[in-house]
Order: sequence, then C-alpha cells, then structure tokens
Amino acid sequence: MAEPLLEVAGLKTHFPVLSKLLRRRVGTVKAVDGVDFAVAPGEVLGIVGESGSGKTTVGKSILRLIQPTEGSISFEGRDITNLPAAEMMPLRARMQIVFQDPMSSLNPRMTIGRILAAPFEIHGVAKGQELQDRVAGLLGLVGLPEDAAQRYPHEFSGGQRQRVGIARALALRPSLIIGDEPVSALDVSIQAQILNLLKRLQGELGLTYILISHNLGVVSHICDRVAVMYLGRVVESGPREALFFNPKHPYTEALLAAVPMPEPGMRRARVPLGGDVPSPANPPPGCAFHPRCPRAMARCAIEAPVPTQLGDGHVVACHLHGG
Amino acid sequence: MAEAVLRAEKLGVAFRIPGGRTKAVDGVTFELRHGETLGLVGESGSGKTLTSLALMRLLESPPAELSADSIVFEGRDLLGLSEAEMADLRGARLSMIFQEPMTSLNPLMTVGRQIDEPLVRHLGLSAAEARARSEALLARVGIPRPSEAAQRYPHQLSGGMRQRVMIAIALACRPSVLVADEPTTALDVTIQAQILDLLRELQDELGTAILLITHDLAVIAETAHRVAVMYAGRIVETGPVAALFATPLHPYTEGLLRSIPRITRIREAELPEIPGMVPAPGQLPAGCAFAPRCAFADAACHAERPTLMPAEGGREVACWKPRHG
Amino acid sequence: MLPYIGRRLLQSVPLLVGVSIIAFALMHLAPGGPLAVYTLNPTITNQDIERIRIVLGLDQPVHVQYFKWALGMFSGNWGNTFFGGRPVLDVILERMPATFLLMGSALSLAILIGCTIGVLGAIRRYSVFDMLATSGAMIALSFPTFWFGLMAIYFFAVKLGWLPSGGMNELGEEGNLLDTLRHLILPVMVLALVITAIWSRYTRSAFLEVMHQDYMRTAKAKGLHARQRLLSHALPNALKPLIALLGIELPALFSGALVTETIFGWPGMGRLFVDALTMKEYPILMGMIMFTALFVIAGNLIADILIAALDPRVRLS
Amino acid sequence: MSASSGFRLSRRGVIAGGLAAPLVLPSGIRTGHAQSINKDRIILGMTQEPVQFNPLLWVNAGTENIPEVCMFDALWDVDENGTFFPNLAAKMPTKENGGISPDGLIWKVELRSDVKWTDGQKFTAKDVEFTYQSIMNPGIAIRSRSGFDLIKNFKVVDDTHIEMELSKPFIPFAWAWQNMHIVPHHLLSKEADINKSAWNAMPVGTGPFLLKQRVAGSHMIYERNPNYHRGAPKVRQFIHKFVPDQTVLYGQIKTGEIDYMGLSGVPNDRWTEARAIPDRVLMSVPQPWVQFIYFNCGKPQFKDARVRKALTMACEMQKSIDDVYYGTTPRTLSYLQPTHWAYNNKLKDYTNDPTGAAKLLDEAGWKIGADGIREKDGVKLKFSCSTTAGVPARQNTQALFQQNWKKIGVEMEIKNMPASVVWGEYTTKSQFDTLLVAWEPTVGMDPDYTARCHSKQIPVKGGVGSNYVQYENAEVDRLLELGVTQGNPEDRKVTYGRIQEILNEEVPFAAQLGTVQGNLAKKQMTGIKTSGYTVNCAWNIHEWGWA
Repeated sequence: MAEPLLEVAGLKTHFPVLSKLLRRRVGTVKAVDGVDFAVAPGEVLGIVGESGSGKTTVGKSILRLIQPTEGSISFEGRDITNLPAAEMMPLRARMQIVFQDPMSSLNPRMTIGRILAAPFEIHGVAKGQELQDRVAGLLGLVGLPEDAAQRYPHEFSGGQRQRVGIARALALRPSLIIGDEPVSALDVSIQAQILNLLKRLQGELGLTYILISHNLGVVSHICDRVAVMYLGRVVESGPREALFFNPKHPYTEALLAAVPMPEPGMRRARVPLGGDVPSPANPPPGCAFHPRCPRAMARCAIEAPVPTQLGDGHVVACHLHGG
Repeated sequence: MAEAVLRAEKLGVAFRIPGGRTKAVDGVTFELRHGETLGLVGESGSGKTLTSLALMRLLESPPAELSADSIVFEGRDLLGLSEAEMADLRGARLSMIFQEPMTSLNPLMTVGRQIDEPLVRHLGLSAAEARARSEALLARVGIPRPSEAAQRYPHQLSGGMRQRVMIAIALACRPSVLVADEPTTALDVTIQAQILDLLRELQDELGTAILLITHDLAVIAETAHRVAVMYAGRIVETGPVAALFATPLHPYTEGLLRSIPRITRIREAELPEIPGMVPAPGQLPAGCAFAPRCAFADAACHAERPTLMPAEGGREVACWKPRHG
Repeated sequence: MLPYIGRRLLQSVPLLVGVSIIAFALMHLAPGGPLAVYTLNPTITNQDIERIRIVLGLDQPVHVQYFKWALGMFSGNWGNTFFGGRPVLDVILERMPATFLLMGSALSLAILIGCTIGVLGAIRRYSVFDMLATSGAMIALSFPTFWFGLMAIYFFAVKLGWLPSGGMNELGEEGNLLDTLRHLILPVMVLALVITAIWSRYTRSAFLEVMHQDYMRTAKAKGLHARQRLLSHALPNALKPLIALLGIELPALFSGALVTETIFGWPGMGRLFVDALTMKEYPILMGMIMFTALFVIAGNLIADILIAALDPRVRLS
Repeated sequence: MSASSGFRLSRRGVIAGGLAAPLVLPSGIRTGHAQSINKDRIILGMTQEPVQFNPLLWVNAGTENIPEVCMFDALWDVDENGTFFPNLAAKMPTKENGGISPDGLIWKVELRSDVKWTDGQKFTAKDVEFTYQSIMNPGIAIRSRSGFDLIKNFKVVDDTHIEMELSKPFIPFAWAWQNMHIVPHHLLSKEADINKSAWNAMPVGTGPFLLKQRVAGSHMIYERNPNYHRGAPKVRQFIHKFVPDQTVLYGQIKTGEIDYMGLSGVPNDRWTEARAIPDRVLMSVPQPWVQFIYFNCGKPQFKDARVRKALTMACEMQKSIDDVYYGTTPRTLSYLQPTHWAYNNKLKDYTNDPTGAAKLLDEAGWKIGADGIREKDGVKLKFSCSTTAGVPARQNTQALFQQNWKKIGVEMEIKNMPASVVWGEYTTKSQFDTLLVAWEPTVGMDPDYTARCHSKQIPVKGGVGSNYVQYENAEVDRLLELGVTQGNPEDRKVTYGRIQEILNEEVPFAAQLGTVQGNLAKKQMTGIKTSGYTVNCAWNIHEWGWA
C-alpha cells in the first residue's frame, strides 16, 4: 500500500453524560472507542454502521470538529491530533466535509455565489475577476448552471443544494473529502445523480473519499474498501468484494441479510438479530456485539476480540476468527 | 380475488395559495383488499403521505382541502361521516402508524397508558382490563418484560421499541385497515427488518389490510402484495409486486428501479439516473408530468396527460408509451 | 429530590453574592448618594454632611461597607435604614403581604383567564374569537399600565362610585377581608389585564406548537375525542414551557406591580422600592434586591421542580 | 427648525404627557356620593410617606413635618405673618422683654410648667437640654446643627428656665429652635443608639396627637391628646393618608375620600377647575422656593453685571408664568416671595424689554458677530442652561428664554441632566453656565441670605456656603452681616430691602417666580391657616376642626 493520505490509530472520542436535572456527569458515551484505519490516496473508504455506531463521530474527529480523547490522526504524513487551531486552518482547506443536509450548512441569506466565494476569500487565494471565474468553474464542475450564483439556497431542490455543498467542499482543491451521509436525504433518482457526480469528480480530480453511510447499497456502489462499525469500534474491514461477499463477522452478515432487496422473492435468509443496539454509554462487556450475536460463545461475554488479519487487507475482530 | 375493504375514488388534496389552488394529490384511485398489503411508493412530493392522511381524514383543513368521489371503507363512505363517527372508526377499524417513532408518542405519558387509551375509548374496557390487554399487546409486538415496559416513558425506549409500541397502539382494537406511513424509514436497517417481519406476522394473524407508504422500493419488494407508484400527485402505475418489479411498464418506475444502488459483485461504472427533478405542485406541465424527465417522451406525451389504463395481468399504467408493452 | 433542592440552593449562593456585589457597586457608583438630599440645603453645612457620613458609615471604602453589609446578611441581619434606623427586614416584611396579595391574585386570575383564552384561540385559530383575543391582547399591551389604572379609577371609583379608588382598606377596616377584596378588585383588574394579555399569547403559541406535534396526530389517529386530546395530551405538554416562562417572567411581573401599586396607593413593596430609590436608601435597596433575587431563584427552582414532576425525561434521566 | 417652532413642539409634548389627566378628571364631574362628612376625624392626603418620626432625624421636609407637628412641639412657632409666638416656651424672648441681652449674646428662655409628655411624665428644661445635647452628639445622624453651632454655653437654670450664650449676635437664631421639636429625655437617654431606636417608629411626644396605628404604605392614624397644653384638638382622630399618584389623590379629594390635599397640591393646570368644585376651597399657599436663572459669575460671559441684567431684561418672565404655570404662581423680583414681610415692594420689573437688553449689551461691548451671536474679546455670548431633566414645565421655561435670548443675539443650549448629576458637583463646584433652580431662603424663612450671596460663602473659593453663582459685592456682604444682628424687624426690613435692590440691579440670579401650592380642602373645615413661613401645611393642626 502506498503512503496513506490519512492514518487513524487508536482513536477514541468520549463524551460526558450529564444528568438533566443536576448537570452532573453520570457517565461517559464512548462514541468512538479505539478505531484504526488508513486511507490511501485516491481510495474511497466506506464506513458503515447503524445509529450509535460512532461513524459520524469518527468523521468529525478526523476533521477535529470534535477533539478526540485519545489516539492519533495523521494527515499527509503529519500528526494533526493536537495541532493548535491556527495551524489547523490551512489544513482545513485540504480536508473537507459534505453533510447530509446541506440546507442547514448554507447561510439562507447569502447567494450561492457568495457562499462559494467565501472559502477563497477566507484563505485569501483569489479575488476580483479570478474569484468570479473560480466560482463559475465550481458551478460547472458540479453540474449547476452559471446563473445559480445569483440565487439563494431556498430556491434550489435538495439535490441541487447538495451539489452546492459539494462545490463548496471542492473550492480549495482538497485531497480528502469526508461525506457524512451525503445522499441519505435525497430521493432515489436524485441520489443516483449525486453518487455519479461524486464518482466522476473523484476520477477527474484524484480525490480521496471517506464515505460515511448506513446505506450498504450506496457504499457498495462507490467504495473500494469498507469498514463496519458497531458501538464505537470497527468490527470488520476489508476490500469491498471481500466484505460484501465473504463477510466474516456475524454482525456484518446480519447487516447484509437485513438489507431489503428491490427484487421480489429474492429475500435472503435473515440472520435473526434480537434486540436493539445497546447504548454507547453502557456497552456490554467483552465483545460489544455478543448479546445480539447468534453465534456468541462464553468467551465473547468476557474478552473483547482483537482485530485479526485475514489477508488481502481483510480484518475482523471476532473470536470465531483467529486469536 | 378478495373483496376490497377500502376503496378510494378520485381522491384529491388541494392547497389554497395566493391566487388559486394547487393540487398536491389528483384523482388517486385505488383499492385495498382484505389481508393484503398495498405498497404506495413515490419520491418526496409525490403526494403519498397526503393521500394517507386524506384517507384517515387527518389533513389539517385549512389549509388542505380534501376532495374525492368516494372513500368507501367497510361499505361506508368516509366522506359522509361526521367527525364524531370518524373518530369512532379511527384507532378501532382504521389505524395508522407514522414515520417518526421518536416524536409520535406523547413524551409525558407512559407507553402503557398510550396503549390503554384506544382500548378504553373503543372497546369500553376498564382501566385494569385495558392494562392487561396492553401488556399482552406489548408482549405480542416483541417487547420483553411487558408489565415493566408499560410503566416506561417513550424516551426510555429505543426507536425500534417505540415503533413496536406504535404498532401495538394501532393494532390494539384489531383494525381491518392499517395505514403505515414510512414505518421503518427512521430506523436502522437491522431494526427495519425486525419491524417489517413483525408487521407481516401480525397481518397473517389478524387479517389486517395494510397500506404501506414508503419511498423505498426494496421495502415494497419484500413486503407488499401489490404496489401503486405515485409521481407528482398521481398514480402512474399499479400492479402485483412481482410483475411490476420484473417488467415495469412506466418509464418512471423503470428509471426508479434502475437507479437504486445495489450490492453487486461487479459494480456498474455509473448508476442509471433519472435526469432533472420532480416538478413542484402547481408547476406541473400540461401533458404527462414525467415527460420532461422521460427519455421516451414525444410530442403526444407533452401535449396530453395519460390516464391509468388497464394492462395485462391486472396491471394499470398511465403512459402513452409504456415499456415492455 | 431533596438533595437536588439543596444543591440548587447551594448553587444559588454564588449567584446571590454576585448580584449583591454588582448591586452594591452600581449603587455606590451612581452619582448622588443618600446624602445628596442634604447638599443643596443651605442650612446643612459640609461639616454636617461629613458628620452624617461618618454616623452612617458611608465614609468607609466601598468594599469595607460591602463586607460589613455581607457579614450582617450572613448572620441574618439585613441592616438598618439610613433614615430612621429601622431594621430593613421589618421594613420589607411589613410591605410584603400587600404585594403578595396583589401579585398572587392578579397572577392567578390572569393565568386562569389567559390560559383559557390562549387555549381557545389555539384550538380555533383564525376564528373570530381568536382575532378578537389577539387584537384585544395587542391593545392591552400597547397602552401603558398607568393609563388603564387611571381609566379604571375614573370609571369605577370617580364616576360610578362602585369601588374605592385606592388603598388596601377603608380607614379603620384593616383586617376586614371583604373590604380588602373590594379594594383589591381594581388593581387586580388592571394588573391582571396586562398579564392576561401576555399570558394568552404565550398559551396560544405554546398550544399551537404542541398541537402540531406528531403525538397529537397519533392521539387523533387513535380516535380520541377532542377534549381528551386537549386535556391529557396537549395540556401537560403545553404547560411545560409555560411553567418555565413563569419562572423567568416573575421579575417582570414585579415591575408591573410597581406601577400598579403607585397608581392605586397599594401599600406594597413596589412603592417601598421607588421611595428607597429616590432617597438612595442603600440598605433598603440592597435588602429588596436580595429579596427579589431570592424570590426569583425560588420561583425558578419551583418551576424546575414542577417541570421535573411533569416531564419524565427530566425526572428520569 | 426655528426656535419658536421648537417651543410649540415641546408644548405639545406637555399636552401629550398629560393625556390621562383630562380623561380621568373631566371638569364638572358629578361627585354625589361619599360626600357625608365624618366630623370625628380629618383625613389629610399626601403623595409622600414619612419613614421615621424622630424629630432629631427627619429627612423629608414637608412630609415628616406632619408626624412631627402631630406628636411634638418646639419652643416656639412662627405664624402666618412671620411672627414668632411661644409654644413650649412661656414667652418669646426679645430684646424688649429682656429674653435677649442687649448685646444679643444671651438668650433666656422660660418654659411652660404645665406641659406633659403623653406618657404622663412632666416636660422640663432637662428635655430641652437633652435635645440640644443630642444635636451636638457626633454619634447621632442629626441633619443640621445650623444655628445650634452658635451656642457657646447651654445652661439649665431650673426646671423651667434655660440660658444660652451665643458666640455672636444672630437674630435668626430663633429659627433654629422653631425648627427643632423637643424630644423626651426620660425615654431617649436610655437608648443605646438613637439612630436605630424602635422609639423612632412609635414615639412619645408632647404634641396634640398620639400615634395610634401606622399601616405602612397606606396611612397613619392619630388620636387626640386630651391633655394638650394648647388645648385639646377639635377632632378625635387625625389621619395622614398616602396616595402616591397626584392625579389619583386629586380624584380622592373630589370624591370626598380625603378632606385635605396638601404637600404636592393640585397640579397647576387644574386650578381653574379645582376652584369650581362645590364645597371645596382651593388655597394658594406660598412656598419657600423662588425659581431663578442662576448666572455663574465666574464664567467670562457673566462677569459683567450688565450682561446679566440684559439677559434678564430680555426674558418674558410674566409670559413664562402665564403660559407654563397657567398664571398660578406670583411674579417675584427678589429671593423672597412677594408676600414675605421683608419683601421690597419698590423693586422695578424691567423684564420683557428686548430693545433695552440689546442696547445694554451694545454698551457693555458685546457686539453681534458674523454668525449672529454677540461676542466680546473673543468670548461668544453663548452658554448652556441646566436643570433636572424630564420636568416639562422647566423645559418649557428654558425653551421660552432660549427664544428670548436668541432675539438679542445670544445663544443658549439646554443641557438638562438627572437630578443627582445636575445638583451634584456640577452645581456645588460651580461648573455650570446657568441653572434653572428653585431654592429657599437660608435660615428658616428669615430674610437672611448670607449663605447664597456673601463673598465668603463661595465653595470653589474655599467658602462654606452655597454661593454657587460666585457673586461678590462688598456692600451686600456688609448689609448681610448687619441684618442678622438687628433685633427690630423694621430695621431689618430696610437692610434687606437694600440688598434686594442691589441684587435686582446686579442679578447674580434672576428671580422668575415664587412657587405656590394649591392645597384643596373641604369647605367645612375650619382652623386651616395657610402660611408662607413653613413648608408644613399642618403647622397649626391642633386648631383644625369642622364647622
């Protein structure tokens, strides 16, 4: 593997739990609790998991939108875990995020042109006619008409707003884009448009993506490698084909089995998964998945499994495999 | 073929806007048969949720205005019922569950009391009887330790558990029709599977007909017997699930099916997409509403709006140039 | 719950200290001071003023004065008034019942009527009733309280002679409850008018907010009757923000009571405050500020406890 | 905007501000009910409330005078003609009767022997001595030792005789004891701290009434003292009621809820209406305060007396009274009310003469400059005028004078401030240009005016007095020093007449009007004597009754 663009090691991000009445710390949410992965340049990594798995927190921790509790994050060969804000600033241009709901991140009182010009102005890279040209270029890149610059966010549909969000993320030519559920709020037909756009841009601009999603279909379509998270940890990761067609972790299997297929009669044999995802404030001991795991053993309740290499970059953290 | 328990005829929902009215749902006709699941599928703005609220007469009026030739439920036209008569039906014969289990339960009331309410209201049970029945219902929808769970408040339950509670409430009085509006959209995929399985089981048990409203074709494929596809306030295609998914007649249905990203071993370089976007209500083109996005549209499509026309195998399609036809 | 209350009260100590420091500092920073009433009297010489300054302890540095005062407060001694040397707590307490009677009556009446109007307005939004209630509230809020007070006195006391124009009792009728009630009617009416107007707006918007919640739709989909939906579903939920608001609004109500007390010669704390302010009676002002702060803290605490009782999400987290 | 339109605007402001009053109290209102009079009692209504009742500690003149006069007595009082008459003293000491030594230094006072405190104890010279000692006690917050600080030696001769030796002859000394009510030795001498004594709230005195009940914020009820040494009051009860809003108070006297409205009185704009109310009497009571324009003689513009006089000449003084005060207040030309016994009736009113004013300024060398404003030696005749902010009547007065002065090429800027600011160091350290003030004489209602215009009384020049205008005139100094030693009122009248004459020419302060108060009483009330020599509207309360 080439020198990774981003390397995350032992990442932990914990939040205090405060009681409502007393505002006293009554516990800790271990939103991310020991995550390791690396992303090579030009690669698309998918992080999948259900709500509470910590996938969004991983994304925000990488960008230091949330300060991680422990572990290290290296970007372009540089440890950025504890960089002061001033030094983080130029790096922010290199790593961008695209959110699920672009509406909430677009200032409703600014035209699209102003919104797209802002990154250039903040980082002082362009002004005047050059700025205009750059904005026009961005609009063209994401497939929006040039006159969009004069309009306001509310005049656009969800799909178009997401295009604006992507254009803004691309403004400063980042090397890494983190997409946090970028297509989840969109209708299927629009979702396809945005996925195609993301894929095209990746090819044209040589971008690296981390795509955070709960939608396995989306992840399967766009990602090279996939990491499956459960309660703050990566339970299985590996190349897309291995993960989807040769899953090793019972949770990955169950997840895949639960995905409904748009082909009547093609229903897979369900892996019965009882109960709910436990609260990350109070995860079960041992393997966090064991209370719901159909193949749990006595050992699983006591000992947390360590990640095991299965070859070809396929890693699984389960007592059924390896150690 | 089983007889229809619910039949809507030319159902429409309009909104007053400055300078006129805009039709958000227009001429929707369908029937729901005993014990079957009819999937009503469409993207946002297609009018599927408005249709369901209109059936329940839960639309807020004003601003919404309901119109229909008839909505016949168990032999009675709902349009002719007083609000009191309608209230007698709701929760008893005709129930509904909603998309957001997080907000659809009253946060200040124990879940037990919230299930008790329709039992007391419709079946005239005493508080104790109702509670016993509620606990049985909680057990039936798969909530462990039901008598304890009945004492809990919604915020103490997970999303999946809350949706189970919603189902318990809706099915408490054994209704003949359940309207389920995006019942699993807010849930995680493993929980979605559980809830869909539960709905199916309960349907088998109670013979309840389900109108399943969703944007997710995969959910329809797994759950529904028949499906109606809505676009821009109208039904564009109906038919049995297997046939419709195998050979979609309407170009919109076809495009929709193809644009779903699937887990395939060898992935397509590019997802087929439907260009453009759904027109806003009030800005519908003169002809077929889908024509501007349709690869097969010709002058006729732009000129005149197609109506639902019968096709083979009990199917219907509203298209001048149906596919596979 | 008890440890919670104890903790909250403990938490309010720094707040009280902060309030007292700011109030003390502001009072002493303001030009004038209690001896200003003497400065322009030609029969009072500068030596006289210096002498009084020493007797009242005003010659000491402000922080020393503050610590003396704070030490006294800590041991339950609220100090003595500058003019007349009466114990501050006595001076405040002898006015308290009148204010509490007026505010309590006006508040209860206003909340009762205001909530009813608000609920009806929310249920029948845009109806004739709602329009009337809305414009009525706007009118009530756009006229100053003193104007309503004077109008009420003119019509009911001067012109019709039905009710007394001011005071809390007819002379010699102190303790006669019926007489007090007669005197209470006009000031309560005037004070309640404004609170009702505000409260009906709050209630209306709180109910509108609640009535658009998903669980209200669920209740309707269950077939529940309108009354049941209103009472067991909408009301408790709408009450929550209203209780919180009440906790915040209490100080504002205090100031409303002040104007009303002045117009109607109601022997309450509001007038005491105004008089003390004119005379720069620091001990009374400090006492009243502390009293109000305590009152507000207690109000908020009670509001929080009520909310916790109402809302399991607060209670059980 | 021209100055005249500015004036009209502010008049409109007054009308808007008074919006409520005509609505609440339309003239000709029928007040048929509650009109039967309870002749057992008299109810006096006021806007302010006294906070304590110890005569040693009083703060609010006019307000706390009421409990004081109800429960206490002074050695002597002053009547409505300005003449002293004995109260606790057996007779008024004068040079003629030997009470005052010929050199004016020894004052001998004989006390009545038939006076009792209301707890039954006998009133004696010890009580007077204790009162004096308390005044001089540094631990007691006595408001003023003015006058008493002249006492070099205080001697109790026997139970009914005292002798005081003064450090200098000072006729106005009588005012000190007129203004100080005697407190009981036998009760207060035991108090550890008189400042905080509970007695202050429920005192025992010698006065015509006893405090029976106090309802804080509402009223005080007094019972008649049947053993009062000047004769028991005619009514059984006297009630002092507090109605904080003046308009409401006025409404209450109309409805008959109160019998007498004093202290703040009927608003000036309602006098005509008040006079027309049946069964009520409106009394115009002269108050000690005279309203002036104060010229700061320390400022270069006002150094020359001709400038001050010219500015005064230009003012439409009578118009200001008629327009702003509805003609209710008398015009005065001196620091005394025109009704005062020492008022100089020969003074000439030279105001409302812009031509004369302009001429005088020309003579004085103040020429109109390019900008239309007069100037001399680089100094512009341009200044500010300050008073308490937010008093419409005063603002309107200022606006009128501003116009008057503008006409003669003088620019005045209105610069009003909150009371605590304008009357603070801004005044006492003579920082102002001009002020619009209403001030009283300096020693009771004596014509003495040393503190306000003697050259040794300028605070910024190290003086101890209130000569904030920084006025210096050797003749005035001499006359002021003479006046306080003259025992004969006729002699004094001449002396103070001359002082008033000089001041009217040199105008350190231009008198505008004498303030009056419209007290309103039920017609059937008897014994009320309005007096310009006290701010206490109930000074002869023991004589009040019903016809």
